[in-house]
Amino acid sequence: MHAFNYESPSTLADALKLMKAHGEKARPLCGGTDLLIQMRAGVRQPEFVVDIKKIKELRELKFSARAGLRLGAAVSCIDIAENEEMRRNYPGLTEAAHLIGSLQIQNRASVGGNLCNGSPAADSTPALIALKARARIAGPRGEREVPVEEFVVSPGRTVLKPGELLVQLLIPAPAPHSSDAYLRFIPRNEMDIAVVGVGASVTLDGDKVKAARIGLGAVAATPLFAQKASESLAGKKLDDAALETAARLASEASSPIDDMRGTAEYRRHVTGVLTRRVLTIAAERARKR
Amino acid sequence: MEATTSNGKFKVIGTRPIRHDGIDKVIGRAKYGADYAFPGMLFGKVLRSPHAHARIKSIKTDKALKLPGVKAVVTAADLPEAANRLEQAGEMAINPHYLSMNILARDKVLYDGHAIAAVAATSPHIAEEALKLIEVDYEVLEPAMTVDAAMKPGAPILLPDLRNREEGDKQTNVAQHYQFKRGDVEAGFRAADYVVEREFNTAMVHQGYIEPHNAVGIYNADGQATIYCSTQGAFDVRSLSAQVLGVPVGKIKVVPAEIGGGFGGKTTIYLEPLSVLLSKKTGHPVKLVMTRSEVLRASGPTSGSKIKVKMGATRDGKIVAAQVWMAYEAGAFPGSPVGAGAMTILAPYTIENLQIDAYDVVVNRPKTAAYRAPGASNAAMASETVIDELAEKCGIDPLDLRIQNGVKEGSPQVVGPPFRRIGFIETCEAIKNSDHYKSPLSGPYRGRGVASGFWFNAGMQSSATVNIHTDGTASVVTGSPDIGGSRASMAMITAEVLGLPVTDVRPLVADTDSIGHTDVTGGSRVTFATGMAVYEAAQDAARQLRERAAKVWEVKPEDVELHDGVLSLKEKAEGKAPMTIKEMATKLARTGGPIIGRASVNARGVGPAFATTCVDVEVDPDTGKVQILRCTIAQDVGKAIHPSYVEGQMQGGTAQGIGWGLNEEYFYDQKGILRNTGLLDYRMPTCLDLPLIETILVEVPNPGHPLGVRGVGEVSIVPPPAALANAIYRAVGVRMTETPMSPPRLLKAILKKRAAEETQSAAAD
Amino acid sequence: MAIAVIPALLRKFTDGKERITARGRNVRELIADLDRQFPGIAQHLLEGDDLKPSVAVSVDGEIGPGGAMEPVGDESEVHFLPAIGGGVEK
Amino acid sequence: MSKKTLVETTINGEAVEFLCEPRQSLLECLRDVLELTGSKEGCLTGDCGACSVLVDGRAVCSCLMLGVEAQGKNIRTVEGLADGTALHPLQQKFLEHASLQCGICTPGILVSATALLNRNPDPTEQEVRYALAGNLCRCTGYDKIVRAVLDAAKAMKSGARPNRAA
Repeated sequence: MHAFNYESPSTLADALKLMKAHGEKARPLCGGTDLLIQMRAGVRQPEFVVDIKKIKELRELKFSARAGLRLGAAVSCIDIAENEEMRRNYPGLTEAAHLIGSLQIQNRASVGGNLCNGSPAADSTPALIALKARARIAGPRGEREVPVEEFVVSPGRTVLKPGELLVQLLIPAPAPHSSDAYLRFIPRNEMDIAVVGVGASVTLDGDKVKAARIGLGAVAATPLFAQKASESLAGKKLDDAALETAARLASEASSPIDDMRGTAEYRRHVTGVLTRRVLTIAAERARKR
Repeated sequence: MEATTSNGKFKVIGTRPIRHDGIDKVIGRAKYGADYAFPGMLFGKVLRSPHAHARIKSIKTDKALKLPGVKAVVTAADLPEAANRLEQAGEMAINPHYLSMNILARDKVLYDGHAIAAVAATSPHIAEEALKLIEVDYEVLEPAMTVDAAMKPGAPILLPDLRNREEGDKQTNVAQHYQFKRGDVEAGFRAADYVVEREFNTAMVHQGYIEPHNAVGIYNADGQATIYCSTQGAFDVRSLSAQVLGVPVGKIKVVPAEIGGGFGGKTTIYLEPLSVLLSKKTGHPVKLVMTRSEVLRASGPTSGSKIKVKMGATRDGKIVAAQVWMAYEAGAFPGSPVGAGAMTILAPYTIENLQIDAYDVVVNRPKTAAYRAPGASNAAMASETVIDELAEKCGIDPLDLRIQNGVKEGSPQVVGPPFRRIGFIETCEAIKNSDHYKSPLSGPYRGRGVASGFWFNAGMQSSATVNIHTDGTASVVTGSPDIGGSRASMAMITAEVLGLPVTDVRPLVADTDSIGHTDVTGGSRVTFATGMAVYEAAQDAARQLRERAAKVWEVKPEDVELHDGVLSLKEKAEGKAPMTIKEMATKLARTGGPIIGRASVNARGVGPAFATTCVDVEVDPDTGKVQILRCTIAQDVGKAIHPSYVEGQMQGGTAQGIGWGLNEEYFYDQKGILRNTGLLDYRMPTCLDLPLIETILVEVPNPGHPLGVRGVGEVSIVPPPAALANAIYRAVGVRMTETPMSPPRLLKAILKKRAAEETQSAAAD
Repeated sequence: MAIAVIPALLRKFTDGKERITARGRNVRELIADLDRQFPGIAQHLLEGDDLKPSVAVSVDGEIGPGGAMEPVGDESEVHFLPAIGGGVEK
Repeated sequence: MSKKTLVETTINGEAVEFLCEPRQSLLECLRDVLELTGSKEGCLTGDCGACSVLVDGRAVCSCLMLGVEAQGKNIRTVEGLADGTALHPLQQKFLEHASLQCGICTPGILVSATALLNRNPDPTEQEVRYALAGNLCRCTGYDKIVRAVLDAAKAMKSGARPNRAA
């Protein structure tokens, strides 16, 4: 691995100062489960590694029924997975966090890091998209918020500018009769990167869908909000025809590639399959709320 | 853990003692190759080719040498020309000329990851930085990545000196053609009521040992070198390194460290001569450890293959003819296991008319090495699925078809000579009578498949000594690196012969200066051949103990017997009470000195192994993903010395076979660059992917071994891919002819079948 | 007299015959006798005074670790086969 | 070369100080600096689990953590599971069940299994398999490993004790 300097600021202000001072040469470190691998491979070679795990705002996990969820960018996946409120209110995001790598990875990795890594196949990002999450970013020019579906701009690249840090993810409180779910397809039962990942949230109004959001992973250069597929469900009963339409539209929204994890054709097909399955699960959960 | 073990006359053999080296391994004290460190030790790294096929125009190392902390750089210019001839090394043959070219590329690089230069520096990070400063100028050439591409006319030629003697003296990528022929194949097919003909493609796969290759080389001023490394064969490391370095064998000592898995992959050398070269240049010990990416790119996986099988049977299920064409990827240098593949593919069956043509083909991939029953699993994927199809056509249970045509004592082998006592039919019957096979499998998209496998097993050379200590305990020393618990078996055999408690025998694996020549831990040969040497060495020690007791009692040695650790006179005599070995041990000094029992063998009497595996699967018809519901393997193990470790071999091989069948593959891009260079995308089964693996130990003693031992290490990997394919067929109705049967491949087959059915039913409407 | 079983690809030297009667107390002598009957075949089986590394021999069903020195009995059946690893001959 | 940093940490119950470069992983520090070679390097990408150690009670891949991040942490490695010569019940059961063949994955698997049993003293087979999914074993097919962990849990419930709080 190349040589670098390591800093571990304990306040957001100090972290931002460091990020500003070193600009493009700096890279935040959270769980390190992507960054260390990339540095070993020479894919990223920051001269300054800024460990953000000691910063209070980034470690915050706060839920309120009115304001929703404030999820610090450095909260580990396991802390999410083992949090009762998370499991109750955001089961889809929780299961996504609980799917990222092994327990050893979940003990270190964060949902914020998963997002900032910028991988199109990040498991938690489609789940965040489904929940209409917004990314709270702090930087030299103050704070800004970006919808999660706009956060990743191309594989490995995000909207973060030099000097900026992802501080928190802001997620609305679940509406009545709503819930979410996440499913991914991998060849093995654990450890793999998603070949396709689909997150969905569904809000019901009686036996009809009031609103739905579908996020897709690993089927395009960036995680996607499948808008047409999501909107197709509004006002409909979640029957076979509605599921079929949503699945077809989700497949159409994808623009996957052939690689060692699957062919484009396969990914398109499985996008439809998972969309159907994940909507069914989310709706079942919503019915119970 | 069902075992049909009848322990008979044995007291120790067949029991399950705790392995002697176990504690060190559960507390983290056991020393594997990478765990060695020496004062002043440097760290080495290897520069590797980024191209699949290229000519090396120049290599410049001066910038690298100038980096602070860098102590030496070596290239092929530092290696002598090695002899160009074939030598047996374990289960694979090795040509030192090519081996040397694989250690460091000479004028061409032949695969992505081919080693070009090595650096020694004061830290691994500096060595890594230095690699970036070595400038290599390449002329990139077109690669030949598959047997199809390498065999077609006008294919890029990898090795200019490789000639085809069958078709004039042309340059070729076909290094060898084997042929086996018996009877009249055409007449055989004419007599068949059913003929099945299929073409198979199997992907290159890796052994996947968790411990990467490693070596610490220490070169001394007197020209003596010592290598510490994790290897399956210290003596092979010594002789191969000596050839590559151009020094006499006696100049090298190899100390085998604990070894973190090998499965055949650690029977050759990669880093070992580099560690010595770098140590010689720097005067320091030098340690090299491969990264996982280096292991996958540049160690020795096993061949991908293309296999065509045609088999015919009469209505009543007699297989009357078989024709096989098979071509295996050798990697960059000749020597795939296609010969073994050819000799195993039809081995379980008596077929009067057969022809097998087999081709060893060089391609721009890493040189293959042995992998557990080399060549047999891909071969069985082809033949055992065709057998399944024949059984279906004949309307006969697939196990019954196997039993009907299966080889037994006296049946001719594919290669000619008849089998001795073997247990193939017994493994089929064991599965047939198993709880698993008798339990109905219900539910949609579920299926059960069976398949069988054969492996030769190996004999070869082993040495052993048994030392009787002054307190009556013993140690048993062999030269067989212990890769799966074999030390315990060596101690058990010694304990059985001497009548000692197994805890009173300490087993040890010695370095190349401390024990007689011993061939690799491979070919399932350790418990068989080294076990034979240990058995004889223990008998030798027992003989000497009887002689010493005879001296004490002033009788003839033949009047003394040794039973259960007690020496006694065959006919009781006054004042000559029986003595335990412990008591006798105190008198060794006065009766002639210490006792060392010794033996060495070039073992005869190898007993081949057969296994039959039954697997239940459930297929997700919308994604093509396969879940394994239940899996049972019955294997003829001869005599299980330590049944737990025999079961372990059966379970481990089964797991590897399942990985091979479902998800593992080398994935190269268009340019011949390996894309899945880590364990994230080289998908070996995790704990969540497998069920408990049920084992049935069938014990048909090998008449060629004093204890009835057959090799047990390899054959378990042979049946699973075919068994899975057969199970998938019963689950979703598609015959898979490619491995891995990964979700995209299986889904494609399912969708194709569905589309065909829809077309058919539309036509029927 | 022993029976030598000729591998398929070498049968072109034996007029297509698979089983040849030959004499010899060991494999080397047996090959010498084969070569007398079918000149040229020995060079495909022997290298110097031993078997080629790519060739193995089985006498009466047992792979002989003695190679060319493996004893052959009067009634023996001797098979020549590829050494397991296979590979290329130079 | 970047400057070395002093790291103060607790390893297997002992206060430990060591010097390392920021680019050295915790695994490298354990093995090369502290000579604790029980944790193994299998992949350096967090896929095999052979380097697993407990950090504040949680299993992590020490290859994916910097040595400098160990500052102020409580680390336990395979070398710290037994209490002197008294083996942890998991270690004992691994021996009894012949759960190791080559043994290279064993340290990491013991660490992951320890983390599991600390949180869930009565796991199902499926829970054991999930907890060990990040630890590849290529020798055993996992059968005897899973059985040993379940048996160790049983033994610990009926009195066998891990000798220290791991």
